[in-house]
Amino acid sequence: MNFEFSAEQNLLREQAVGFLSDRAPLSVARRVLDGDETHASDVWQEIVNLGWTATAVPESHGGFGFGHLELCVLAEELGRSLAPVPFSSSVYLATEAVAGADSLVRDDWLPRLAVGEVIGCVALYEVTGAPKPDRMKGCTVTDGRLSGRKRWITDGDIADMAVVAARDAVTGDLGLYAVDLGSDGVGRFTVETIDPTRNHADLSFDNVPASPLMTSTGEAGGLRRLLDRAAVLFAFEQLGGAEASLNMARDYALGRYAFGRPIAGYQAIKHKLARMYVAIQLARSNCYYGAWALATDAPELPLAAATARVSASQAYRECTEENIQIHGGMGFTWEFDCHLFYRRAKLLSVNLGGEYDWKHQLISCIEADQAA
Amino acid sequence: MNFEFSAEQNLLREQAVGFLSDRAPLSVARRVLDGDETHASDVWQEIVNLGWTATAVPESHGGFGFGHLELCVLAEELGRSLAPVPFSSSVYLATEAVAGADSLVRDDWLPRLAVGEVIGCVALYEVTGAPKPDRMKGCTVTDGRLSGRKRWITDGDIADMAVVAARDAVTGDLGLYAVDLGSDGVGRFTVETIDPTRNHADLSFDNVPASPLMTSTGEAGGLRRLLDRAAVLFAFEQLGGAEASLNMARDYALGRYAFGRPIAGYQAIKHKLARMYVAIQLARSNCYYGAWALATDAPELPLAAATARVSASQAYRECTEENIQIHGGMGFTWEFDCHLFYRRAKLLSVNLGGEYDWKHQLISCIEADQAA
Amino acid sequence: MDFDDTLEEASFRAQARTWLTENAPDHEGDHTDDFLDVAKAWQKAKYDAGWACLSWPKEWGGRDATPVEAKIFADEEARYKLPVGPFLIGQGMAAPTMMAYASEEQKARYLPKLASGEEVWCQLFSEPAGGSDLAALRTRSVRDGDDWVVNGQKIWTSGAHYSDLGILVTRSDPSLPKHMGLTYFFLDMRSAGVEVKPIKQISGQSNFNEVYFTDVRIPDNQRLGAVGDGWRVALTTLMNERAAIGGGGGTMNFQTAFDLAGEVDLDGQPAITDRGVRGQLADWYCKEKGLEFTGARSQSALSRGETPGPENSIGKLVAAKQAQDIASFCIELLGMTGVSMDHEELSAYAEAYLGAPGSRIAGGSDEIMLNIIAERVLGLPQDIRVDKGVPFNEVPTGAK
Amino acid sequence: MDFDDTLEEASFRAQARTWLTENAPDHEGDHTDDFLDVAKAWQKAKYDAGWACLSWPKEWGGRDATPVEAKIFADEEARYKLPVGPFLIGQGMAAPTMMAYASEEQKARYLPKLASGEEVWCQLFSEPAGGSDLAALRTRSVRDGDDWVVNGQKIWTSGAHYSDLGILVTRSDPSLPKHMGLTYFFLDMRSAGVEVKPIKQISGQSNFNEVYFTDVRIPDNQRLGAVGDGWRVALTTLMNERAAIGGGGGTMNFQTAFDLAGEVDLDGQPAITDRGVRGQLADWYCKEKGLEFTGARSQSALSRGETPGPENSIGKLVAAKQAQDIASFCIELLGMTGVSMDHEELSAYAEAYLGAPGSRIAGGSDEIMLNIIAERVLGLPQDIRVDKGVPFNEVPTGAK
Repeated sequence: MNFEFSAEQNLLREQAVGFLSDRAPLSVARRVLDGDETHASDVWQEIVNLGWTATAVPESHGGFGFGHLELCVLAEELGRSLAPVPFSSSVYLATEAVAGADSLVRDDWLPRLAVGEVIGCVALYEVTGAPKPDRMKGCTVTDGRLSGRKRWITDGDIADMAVVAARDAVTGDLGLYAVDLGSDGVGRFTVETIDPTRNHADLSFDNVPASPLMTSTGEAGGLRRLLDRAAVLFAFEQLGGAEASLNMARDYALGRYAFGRPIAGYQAIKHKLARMYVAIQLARSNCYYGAWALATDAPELPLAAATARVSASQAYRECTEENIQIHGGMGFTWEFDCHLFYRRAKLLSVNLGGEYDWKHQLISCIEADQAA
Repeated sequence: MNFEFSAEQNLLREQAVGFLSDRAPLSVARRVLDGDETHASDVWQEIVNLGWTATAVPESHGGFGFGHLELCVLAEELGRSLAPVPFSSSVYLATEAVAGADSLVRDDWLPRLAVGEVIGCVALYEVTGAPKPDRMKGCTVTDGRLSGRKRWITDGDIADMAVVAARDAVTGDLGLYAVDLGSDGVGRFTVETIDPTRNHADLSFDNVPASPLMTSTGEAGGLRRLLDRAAVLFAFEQLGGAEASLNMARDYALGRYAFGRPIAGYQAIKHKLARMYVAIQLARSNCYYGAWALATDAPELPLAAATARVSASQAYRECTEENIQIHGGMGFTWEFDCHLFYRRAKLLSVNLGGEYDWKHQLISCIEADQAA
Repeated sequence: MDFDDTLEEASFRAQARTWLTENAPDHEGDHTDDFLDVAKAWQKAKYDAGWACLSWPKEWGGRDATPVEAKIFADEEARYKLPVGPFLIGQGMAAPTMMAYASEEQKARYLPKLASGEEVWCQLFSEPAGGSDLAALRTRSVRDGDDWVVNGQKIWTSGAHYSDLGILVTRSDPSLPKHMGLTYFFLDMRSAGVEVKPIKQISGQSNFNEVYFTDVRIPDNQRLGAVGDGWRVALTTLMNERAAIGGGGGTMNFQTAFDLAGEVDLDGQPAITDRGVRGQLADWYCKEKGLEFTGARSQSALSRGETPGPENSIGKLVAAKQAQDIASFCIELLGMTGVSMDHEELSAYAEAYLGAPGSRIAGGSDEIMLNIIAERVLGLPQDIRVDKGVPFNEVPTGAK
Repeated sequence: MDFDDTLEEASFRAQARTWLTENAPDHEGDHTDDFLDVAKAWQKAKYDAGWACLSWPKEWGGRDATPVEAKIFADEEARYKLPVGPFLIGQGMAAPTMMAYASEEQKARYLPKLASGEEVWCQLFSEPAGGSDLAALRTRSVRDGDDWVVNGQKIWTSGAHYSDLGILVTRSDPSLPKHMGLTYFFLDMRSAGVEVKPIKQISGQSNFNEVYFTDVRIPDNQRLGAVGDGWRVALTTLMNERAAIGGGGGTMNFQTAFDLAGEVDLDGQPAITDRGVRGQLADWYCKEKGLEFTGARSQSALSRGETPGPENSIGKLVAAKQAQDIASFCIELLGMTGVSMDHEELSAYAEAYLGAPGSRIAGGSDEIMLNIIAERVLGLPQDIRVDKGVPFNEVPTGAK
């Protein structure tokens, strides 16, 4: 039994922890929160220089050709640090979508994404609700040109290219298309969200050149697969954030005295922290299940992704809400960092579809398994 | 504002508390649990002698003509004492059903139910699930004679008469019928349940004389109304039981020492007890809402009944589960009384339909209100 | 059992309603720039007509009304969404303390102006290191001739920036055990050395302030109670706290979630058609109604001349967490729409989610509320206090 | 990251599987009348073939196997539902204590018979007044010549009625603080003055006993550790407790609820089609899988030669409450069918609901588990102990 990260992967983790605590402490997220920056471009550049964007890209396309377990390690640590960089959009989503594409489009974008020459994003949403095919009707492609509008695109304000879910105007098939956001006809509209440390935008497309990333058969399946794979990585970010919140709450409770002793000694606080720990342990174990399915491309991926995602969303919510609660009055001030995690937790929880939708998918997977 | 019981009603409560603590302490429930009795017939006879069965029956039919608030008071105290008597079946259900009937049938049964000459019960269930009209197809009445089988009838093992939900064989209309259980063609089959302090039976009917209690129009409405009215009284029984469980837990926690002090002094236990108290306070206030609607026959009755019932079921479950937990090892022994309430809580929660069905009704009422 | 007024109550309510109909301004509430002026004008109008501070003695601007009459007027007034916030602390907490401890001259000087809205008061109790342990305050007062000199910092002071006066607890002797070395004052908020800084909350709003004291001089005749007896005086103030502060769920209530569930689709059907959603909504409805009817029971106790007990602590405990859960639920239903904050209508949920943590803490955290219920209602033992009887300056504080 | 054995592990597993396939009896498990005979026969078979007590030294009947080998054999053995319960406490808790504190003669005399299943041991620690406060035990031991005379009562002793020997902690000096006056023994359960009474649980089953001691004589050479050093010896026993006892949800798991939700109708549709039901089921699935994979991580630690930590306390905490909730959910789905106990199939839910409270308490209540996680995993301060350093006979007990 070897259901843990390897020594090499843990070495990568140590390096990531060292880099992020040095170059992307919470003060960087706060700088973006309080200032006018869309993201921490300095940190992003260093991440690119470290080669993190190339982690899982094949060597044939300028990457390191590591597996996805290494990405999971990085995701957890990025989630812990709240680094305000477009890693999830560009790497978990855009790079992954491009890597699975027909060779011509892939060869065009993948090397540039791998070396961080361009930032990618994924444009899925048009209306309220989870990003499901039946809610994607407003973007169409005619003769290789895309028109329509997409909403709430994480890193849409800074990305150089977008992977857009759109329909073939003739067949009505849903597909994923690569779009250069420097093209004429692209409009950007900055959107404010609950988490200002991550930039968002609506994007409009007016007859913009778009290259198909997947063949016309099974495109909805391609979207599903992209979301499932990204969900595992998002779950690791949530896990890292949840654990950071627990550690923050624990440290505060040990140092904060009431009635002559640390509040960490009162059972109400002790047991609250213990329950946070339990939620994180369960989420961590389920994230590992997701990582295993992602890395081995196991048929269990949809179920494993849903399991990891639901656990991690729940743990992150509980830990961020209770972290504030344990901080008492200080917890709900702007000045303390608790709310950075609280905001991020809610953003990540609804991104890629919310808890209710993932639970629905989870049970659907089991129904399908047990019917088979 | 006078949203409390009156001084007279509280006087009745004092009398009830005095009688029940003297004549029906928990040892009586335990006697029935451990022995062969179907119920505490001695306590029942004294309750009849006190006239409780006649409380809400009009004076014209040998009753006291009090309102239903007095019944609520008695229900709460009976719930607290766990008295193993057929009060709910005979009074909240059978007497109420008969009281709303055509005069001939009413005049036949109501005076006898009022003075406790007969014990009544209500036969609703045929299949799994809440007692809804579409689950009642197996009992039919032809020319005033009933055939079919009903299941899980509380006090069905001891009742002299039953109010049976059955369908007219010709029209298919669902109605309530009064049946003398001493008639030829009645079969009884004792059923064991999670709460052996209350007797249950299946009843079979083979061409048994049955008198219609309601006119053929609006019979399903009549059933609904009967259940809503009884639900308020059941909620008061649950409330009484929940509060008894809290008091039991509190007393134990104050007297039980660990590490040199009462366990009631540890926050884990303090806060658990406080949460039980909160659940009970909310349930009590909602029960009063139900009582008001019941007593005034307000149009809000279906909503008020559902609100009271859901709150009371939740409070009773929480309080009985946590009462055992607070008792520690002693709590799950047969010898301690915690499980008497734990059993009763689960029985009452599913009787008249479970929590999920009442929640469904609650929201349906609000939808109807707000659509109007 | 009914929701009806007695004859006397009905008559009083009719009287109040008539006056309000004729006199209440049509205004938007607390969220305008000139809300303090509006609030003062409204308070003055009530005062002039005999509707201010109803339960106070007439001599200080009240009406000698019964508690239930005061409640009836407050309920009727609440229908108008008028800005009454600035006076809650002064009239609800400072006034009872002044009535109990101030001199007759001081009462005559300050209470009528408090009733008329001419002067606004704030409360200066909480400190950064205190939190739930309110009495662990460190702001120092040192006697100097006829004055006291005060140095230190207070926090969570609502309205400090527009208050004329404040009630203040200080530590006059740090060598005594925690509760024994405190002295209580009231002071002019415009005294030299008083500095007010707003606190920015997660939500971006600033409902509270920090107040810094640097060599602030307070005349000894503004001391309330004896030197060293400040904790007892503070208890008089705090006993009136729960009457004075609100709490509860704000805008995120059952109806919010019910309405949204009727609008948003799940798998092509309105969310409200789903039993899981219905079950969740029913839970919230039951809690909200339970609190509402608990309020009706409290008011019935008032009607009977009884005093409602600490069981009212359940209100904030239940409502604050529920508001957070409802906001979270609505955001999850809406998905990315729920976290976007561009449109006023849609960002209400995200704003409420950001505001909710404050409600769960301000006025007593969930944990403190549970302790209050456990100790004062259920009679369970207090937590062990390791600082009991220890000189304040020897109590461990965690400071390195 | 994978679920695979190493080469060595795979080879060991194959060996174990082969032997089990050839030798494991086809039997129904613990719920038969002759289960003790069956259990003893099976233990003897394992012993004779070198598959008993794998991690013990060979000289006492073991195999000198690694912890992960022991786990692999246990996993493989578990597929057969064989009755191994009677030996868990003796082999898992008494044996490590004997290895650490008994004489060489005693080890040679007792350990092989424990390994071979010839002798069954029980553990006599808990007392009625003790509960979570295990060290507050009152059973008295008084030295009398070469013997000790023991009087008192123990409780929650599994298997006392069929045990040959027992490990026992007693109070030899009540005038010392709680942990200091204890002395530890092992004894013959057939000694004069030992009386065993079964405890009936809510569920109607009797899995535990009370054991009364009346002037029971134990030779001093059956003392383990020094006089007054019993607590330290007991800690050796208790450190092995969580390895020895199970816990968890029993028959009420995700699959139970999932299956039932597919069978029962809500409003004419299978319950499983409802999103609310699906959401609830998904919650349980995530917790159950989370525990399962936490187990896989623990086993990975064993594989690497590390010792899994106290984080395994989460298993019982989560699983026991979840089993209660699943049983309750199933009963609610079934309505009156769910509370009826006439048919074996349908009464499973009600029986589980009656058994669940025991799981939430036995082996450490939810509250104790949370304390363990808080203190041992998160390093938070211990609760304040007012009995610390106080002579045991002066510690308040609540006794009137």
